[in-house]
Amino acid sequence: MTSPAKADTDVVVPPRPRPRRGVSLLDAGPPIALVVIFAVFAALSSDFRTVGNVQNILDAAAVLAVVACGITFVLMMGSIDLSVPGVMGASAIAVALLVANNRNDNAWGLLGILVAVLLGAGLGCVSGMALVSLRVPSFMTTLGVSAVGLGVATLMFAGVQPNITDEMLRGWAVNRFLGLAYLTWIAVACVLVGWLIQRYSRLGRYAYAIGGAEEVLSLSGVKVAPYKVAVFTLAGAFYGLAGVMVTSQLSAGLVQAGKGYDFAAITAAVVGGTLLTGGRGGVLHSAVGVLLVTVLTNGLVQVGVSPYWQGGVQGLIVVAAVSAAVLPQRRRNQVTK
Amino acid sequence: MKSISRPTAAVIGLTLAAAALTGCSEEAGGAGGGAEAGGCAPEDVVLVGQVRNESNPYEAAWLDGGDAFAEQVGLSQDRLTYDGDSTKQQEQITQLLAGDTECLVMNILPNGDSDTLPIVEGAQEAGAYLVTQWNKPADVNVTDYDQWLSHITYNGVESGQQIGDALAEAIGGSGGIIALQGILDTGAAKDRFAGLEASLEANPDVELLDQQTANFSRDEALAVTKTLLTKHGDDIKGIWAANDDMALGALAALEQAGRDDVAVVGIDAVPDALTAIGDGTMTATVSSDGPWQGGIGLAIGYCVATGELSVDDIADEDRAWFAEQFLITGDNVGDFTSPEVDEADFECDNVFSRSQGAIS
Amino acid sequence: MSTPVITEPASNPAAEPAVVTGAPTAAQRVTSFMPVIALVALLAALTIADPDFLTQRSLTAAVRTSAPLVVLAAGATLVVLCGGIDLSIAALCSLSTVFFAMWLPDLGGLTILVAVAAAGAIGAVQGIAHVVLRIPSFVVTLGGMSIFSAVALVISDAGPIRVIDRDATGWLNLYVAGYLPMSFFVALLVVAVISLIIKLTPLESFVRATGYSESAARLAGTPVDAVKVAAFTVSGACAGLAAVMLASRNFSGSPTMADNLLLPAVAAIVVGGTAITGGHGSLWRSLAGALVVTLLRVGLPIVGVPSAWEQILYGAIIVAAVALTLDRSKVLIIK
Amino acid sequence: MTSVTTNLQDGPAPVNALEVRGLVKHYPGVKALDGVDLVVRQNEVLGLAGENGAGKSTLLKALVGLVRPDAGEIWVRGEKVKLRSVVDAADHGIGMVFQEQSLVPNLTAAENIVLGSEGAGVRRGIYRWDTMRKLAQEQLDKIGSHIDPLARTDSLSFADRQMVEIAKVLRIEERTSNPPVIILDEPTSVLESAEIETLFTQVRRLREFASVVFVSHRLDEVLDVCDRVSVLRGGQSVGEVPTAGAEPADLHRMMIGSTGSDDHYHEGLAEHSDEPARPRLVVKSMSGSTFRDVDLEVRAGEIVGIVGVHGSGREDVCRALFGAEPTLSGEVTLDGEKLDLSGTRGAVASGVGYVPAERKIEGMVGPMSVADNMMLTKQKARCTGPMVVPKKQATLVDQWIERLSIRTPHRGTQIGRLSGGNQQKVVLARWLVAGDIRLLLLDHPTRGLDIGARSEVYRLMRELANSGVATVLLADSLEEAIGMSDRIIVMNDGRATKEVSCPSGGKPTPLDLVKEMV
Repeated sequence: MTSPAKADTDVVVPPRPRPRRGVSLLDAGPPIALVVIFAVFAALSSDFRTVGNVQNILDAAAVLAVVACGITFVLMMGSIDLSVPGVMGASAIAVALLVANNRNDNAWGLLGILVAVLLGAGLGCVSGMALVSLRVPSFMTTLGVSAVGLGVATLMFAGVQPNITDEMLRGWAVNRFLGLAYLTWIAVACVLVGWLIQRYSRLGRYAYAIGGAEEVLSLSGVKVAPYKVAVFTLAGAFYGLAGVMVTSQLSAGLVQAGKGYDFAAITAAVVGGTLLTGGRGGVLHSAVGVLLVTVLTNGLVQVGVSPYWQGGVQGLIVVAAVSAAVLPQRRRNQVTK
Repeated sequence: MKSISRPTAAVIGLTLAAAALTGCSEEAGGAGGGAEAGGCAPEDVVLVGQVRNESNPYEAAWLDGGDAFAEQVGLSQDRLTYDGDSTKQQEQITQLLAGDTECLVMNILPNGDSDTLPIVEGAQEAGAYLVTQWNKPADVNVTDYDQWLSHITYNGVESGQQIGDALAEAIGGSGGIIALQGILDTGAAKDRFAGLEASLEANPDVELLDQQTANFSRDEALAVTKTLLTKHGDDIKGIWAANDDMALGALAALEQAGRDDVAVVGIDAVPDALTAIGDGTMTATVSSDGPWQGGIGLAIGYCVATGELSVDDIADEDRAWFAEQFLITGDNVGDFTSPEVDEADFECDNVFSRSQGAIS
Repeated sequence: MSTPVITEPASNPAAEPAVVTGAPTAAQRVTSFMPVIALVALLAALTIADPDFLTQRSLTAAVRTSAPLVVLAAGATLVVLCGGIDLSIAALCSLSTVFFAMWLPDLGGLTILVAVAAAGAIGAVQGIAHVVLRIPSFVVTLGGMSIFSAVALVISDAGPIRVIDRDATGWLNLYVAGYLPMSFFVALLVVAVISLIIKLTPLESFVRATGYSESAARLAGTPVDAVKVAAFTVSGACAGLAAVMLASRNFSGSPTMADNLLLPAVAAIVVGGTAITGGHGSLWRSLAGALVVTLLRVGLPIVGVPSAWEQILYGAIIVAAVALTLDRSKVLIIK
Repeated sequence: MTSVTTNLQDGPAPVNALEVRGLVKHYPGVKALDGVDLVVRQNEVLGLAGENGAGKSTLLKALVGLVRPDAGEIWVRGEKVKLRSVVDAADHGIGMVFQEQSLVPNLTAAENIVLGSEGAGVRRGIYRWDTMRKLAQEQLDKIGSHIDPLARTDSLSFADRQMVEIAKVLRIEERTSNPPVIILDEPTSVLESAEIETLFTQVRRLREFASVVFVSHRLDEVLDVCDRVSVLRGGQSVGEVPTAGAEPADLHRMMIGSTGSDDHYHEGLAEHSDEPARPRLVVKSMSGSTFRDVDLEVRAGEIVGIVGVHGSGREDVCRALFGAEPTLSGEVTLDGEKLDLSGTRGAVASGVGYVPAERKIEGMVGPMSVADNMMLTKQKARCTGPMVVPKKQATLVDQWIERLSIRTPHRGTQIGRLSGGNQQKVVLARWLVAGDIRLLLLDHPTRGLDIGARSEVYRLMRELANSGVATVLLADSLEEAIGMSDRIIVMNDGRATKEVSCPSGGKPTPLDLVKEMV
């Protein structure tokens, strides 16, 4: 946790140094909130505080964690990515058709998974290319790519549900290591890889810098465009993997595999302390956010909150969590968008 | 920005002037008040099938059934989908009805109960032949309209109860079960759950431990089931799901939790569920026969449009009716694994053959 | 938009004898008409694909269909112009359909006003939360979205509520001058009235200043917070009005009725050429954008594009439309 | 690194480090450069002077490849070059410290220093933090700075960030074996005097192994630190002066083409009635997060300067008086009435005006027109009822454009297209249009303005004071504070520690003030 990226003061960097207020709180806020919420649920529900349920929470967080890893890089740049449903849908169907399945004779195994992830990366690349070459805001390019991805998925789906028979891929969701499903370990690995990329690769650091001050990079002779494309491609690869994971969980390829994951992942990232304006936060922040959201979802069911209210309570808590994190560093004349 | 005020003024001025000059009228110019019933030549009939999306097997099979019927009468079917988006469904219908509606036959799956009425009113006004399925508010009567030929649905209470009973039997008549509800805002979800409640009354030793919605979605069912499995653990002997997609999601959750002692039931008879029943991992489902649904609506419309049937001749109990459904268990699953469309079902004098009686 | 540490590198090089004129250049004029050009091009393409598409009835149906989307997008455009975003409009609109349907039996014709006012008040609450708590609008309205959905589900008992008394909204289904659907006429009126009010009062400079540079606006003493709250209020009220239109069209209110209109509404704003970063844009642009989006939503399937290809085309066309309509001279950094 | 020793030139005939011949650059409607010549010798500090619009920034941009000239040649060490990008320029050993700092705030100092030329710091896309820290440390050592390379840039002081900038620019040595040419564009405009001294020490060190082009509006600085000064006017070179023995007035004359006024601060305009006017602004023990127990009194018609080093809290006091920074305790009255400082609206309504230091971010709305910017605050002046009356607004704006001689083609022109001085005048005019201004808070009102524009701003301040407006001035330099103020408050560590009377004819020296400040 000693990344130099960890100590920030302000949303908009003021031209003069300002007193550094609420520094630690903003970074410590989400983990504290996680602990508090966990404690509250544990106190309220005996079902919640079982080892089995903690395993369940971690397993349930796996797919969202992988999506959040990808989206974090995009958000760090100050862009936004709504292409998750399309990319995940396309890769979920693709992998289901490439490994051993009931629709065709393919049995590509790992190679099939790789191709599906590459398909995700390719779609991400398209978002990035449209952003830098057509100069269309990422909000729209990714929205468009999402529609394209869903279209491609529906084309591949062709009316018959592809069910996977590939034992390895099915095993990922079933087999356990140290009490957690393989998929959960894959998610942990993704977070780790994401963190390494963010901390030790030029791509990650530049993504961070683009969110901080894009113009400066150009003035320093860095060509920003390729890095933007690369970040979207990387994010697409993560979504692709997430699509594969959903297919593994359901043993079937679904066009709707990624439904709802876009806003869920953005919520998780924001709750974890990544700013939508870019230049702040990171993969670890988002991982905490993912756990927060998952604990909430799980806890509300365990405590027995009516299904009608669950969404609303979740929304309230998200707003409360963010305002609690923002409150200490409030400043007059601060720009909030 | 400078140019805003001018168009603003212009538009307001023009529209006010137009309104003042001509007043308001009921009808857009040149609407087609409906063709003489039965006056269409067979080749002029336009067949339209509309379902939520083509990315789920049940609805894809529905549209394929529609294609099969269209082929049978030498036509083709326009396949429309609206992504489960009520607004988009309305928009498409409105647009469709603004075209040539004289011999238009529509077989529609309304997204929810509330979507049925505007579709019906639109068809009535435009003179298109309409058959709806599944969703209809209880207090809307088909007989009040003459372009709305028929509404077909399945007795959700019955199917919910059937699988509830099957589930109770499978767990030996006593034990805890959990229920996965569908989209709360649909009649189907409510009826099916009412069926489960009826079944629970009949099986007093079966206890409903928990009920959550998973919105008819396989993915959500997986997550919800996992959570409920940890919450109730071994108390869970059975899972009742309001459709097969959720049942399959629950099965995946059970597999991941290493539980093979839990009975699962669903509704819809999608191919995966049939396979699961064949394998013995799932207990029961109820078939509504998607391909038949896709064909029958078009068939009724086609028969009326071409004059082989007249609306007036359709008995009131055939205007809104429950179609036959089949409980599928391990015993009879072999009969349903490859659904085929039977052309005879779509003959004009045969279209109501599967009726189980009027919707009460 | 993040605050540029450096003002745009090569922009005002020869600022001094400022011989640059204030009038927009020819290119800028073309860009400001781009949304309309995109609309016409799309219409032409659809007509080529299916010549039957271009009929008076079909166009009338299309504009009628677009009315709720126009109103939703118009309201949200204000928030976007102020530099924020309102993700709650669709959920709030669904909630309002429920309000409308529930209150109609008791309030009769007044219900329209009450529903619009209630939605406006809810919008105002969001605006106040955003301004007072300094939470990004994205987060406030994301939270609002789920809260409103939950409230709608609970009060409606998760089911549609029928609108029995159709007289209250019957007028929305009339036609002005025989061809122009009343609901679209109302939508036009909303756009025109809001545009006019903004144009004729200092609000225009307040809104733009807030969107382009909130800190400068604040330090110039403009009522930034009030303007933002007002924008959210109008956005909420527009969601309420759109709800009335939807409820009158569907003869019912339902807790999920408008939920799917969020992304189309935002797409309409952006396709119209309004900068998502704030400051630059107008309600008229959103009107054109909403028509483009509506044509895509209903036109593609009607002219016979298969569902999978429809989505692919939709994705490609909205990106292309934005590429056409965005005036990049007003937006320094594309994120 | 051999950088420090490269000044040992072994070539026989010294070649010019950089030479510009007949550079021409047109922009639509204006000739920014009209045949500029410039020579930078090895190991010298060349000053570049000229008013805003003389073509300085265009010339500098051409030298680092951000602008492509229409005609003319650039020669680097006797070799004709074409510079297409910053990277191109860096390859030829030319680097620039930009006027507004070009550092990425959320990266470490080390990353900023090596940004764009990471060299061994990044292998195959993977960061090697140790190497990177070492590389950065080397750069910082060159200029004798003790900044922690792994500190986040936005946690550094302004002066430290300037050091990071210079360390960063010196990385171009890695790209070329020749001694580099370093361009410093207005490096002092945002520094306090102590920081400026440190900077000058660095510039003199740079001369040991590099050539430096130094651009500043402050002619005394230019004469202080440079060996020669080249003067631009109207896109042309008008001459070169060795700094030895030159006076600011000489340079000034060359820059504007005539003798500059001796009365730079228009002290002659200052009116002083013998009877002290009643106090207009009274601040009693006001405290905020960065200042404590500040007492302040400003009379109508008085200009009170507040001076202090960075971190003295004077900016926050100024903002607090406008309601833009929270006050924790204390009482503020304006003409005897309590001032509502819960937000900026109260201050505005009471006739308080504020001109922020960061003009481009906080002062003006760049994409909006001159008229809109000018009328952003006082609505009554342009409205009848709630409606804006275009004619009323146009008349009023045109009137103020003329009164303040704002040079703009039209009131509808985007303010971002005007020069800094004219922008500042529009920002000032915003508070004047309604004629109800009572207290004006000026935070570095002349930052980044050239002499001509400064002089006009000073004259305006005098006129406003004479009309009875009370003014609080945070000056750009001590000289300015002394020249303009009637009284000066010295702030130290969040407290007002000293009041210095500053009447015309009895002005203290900067040295007197500096003693109080530290």
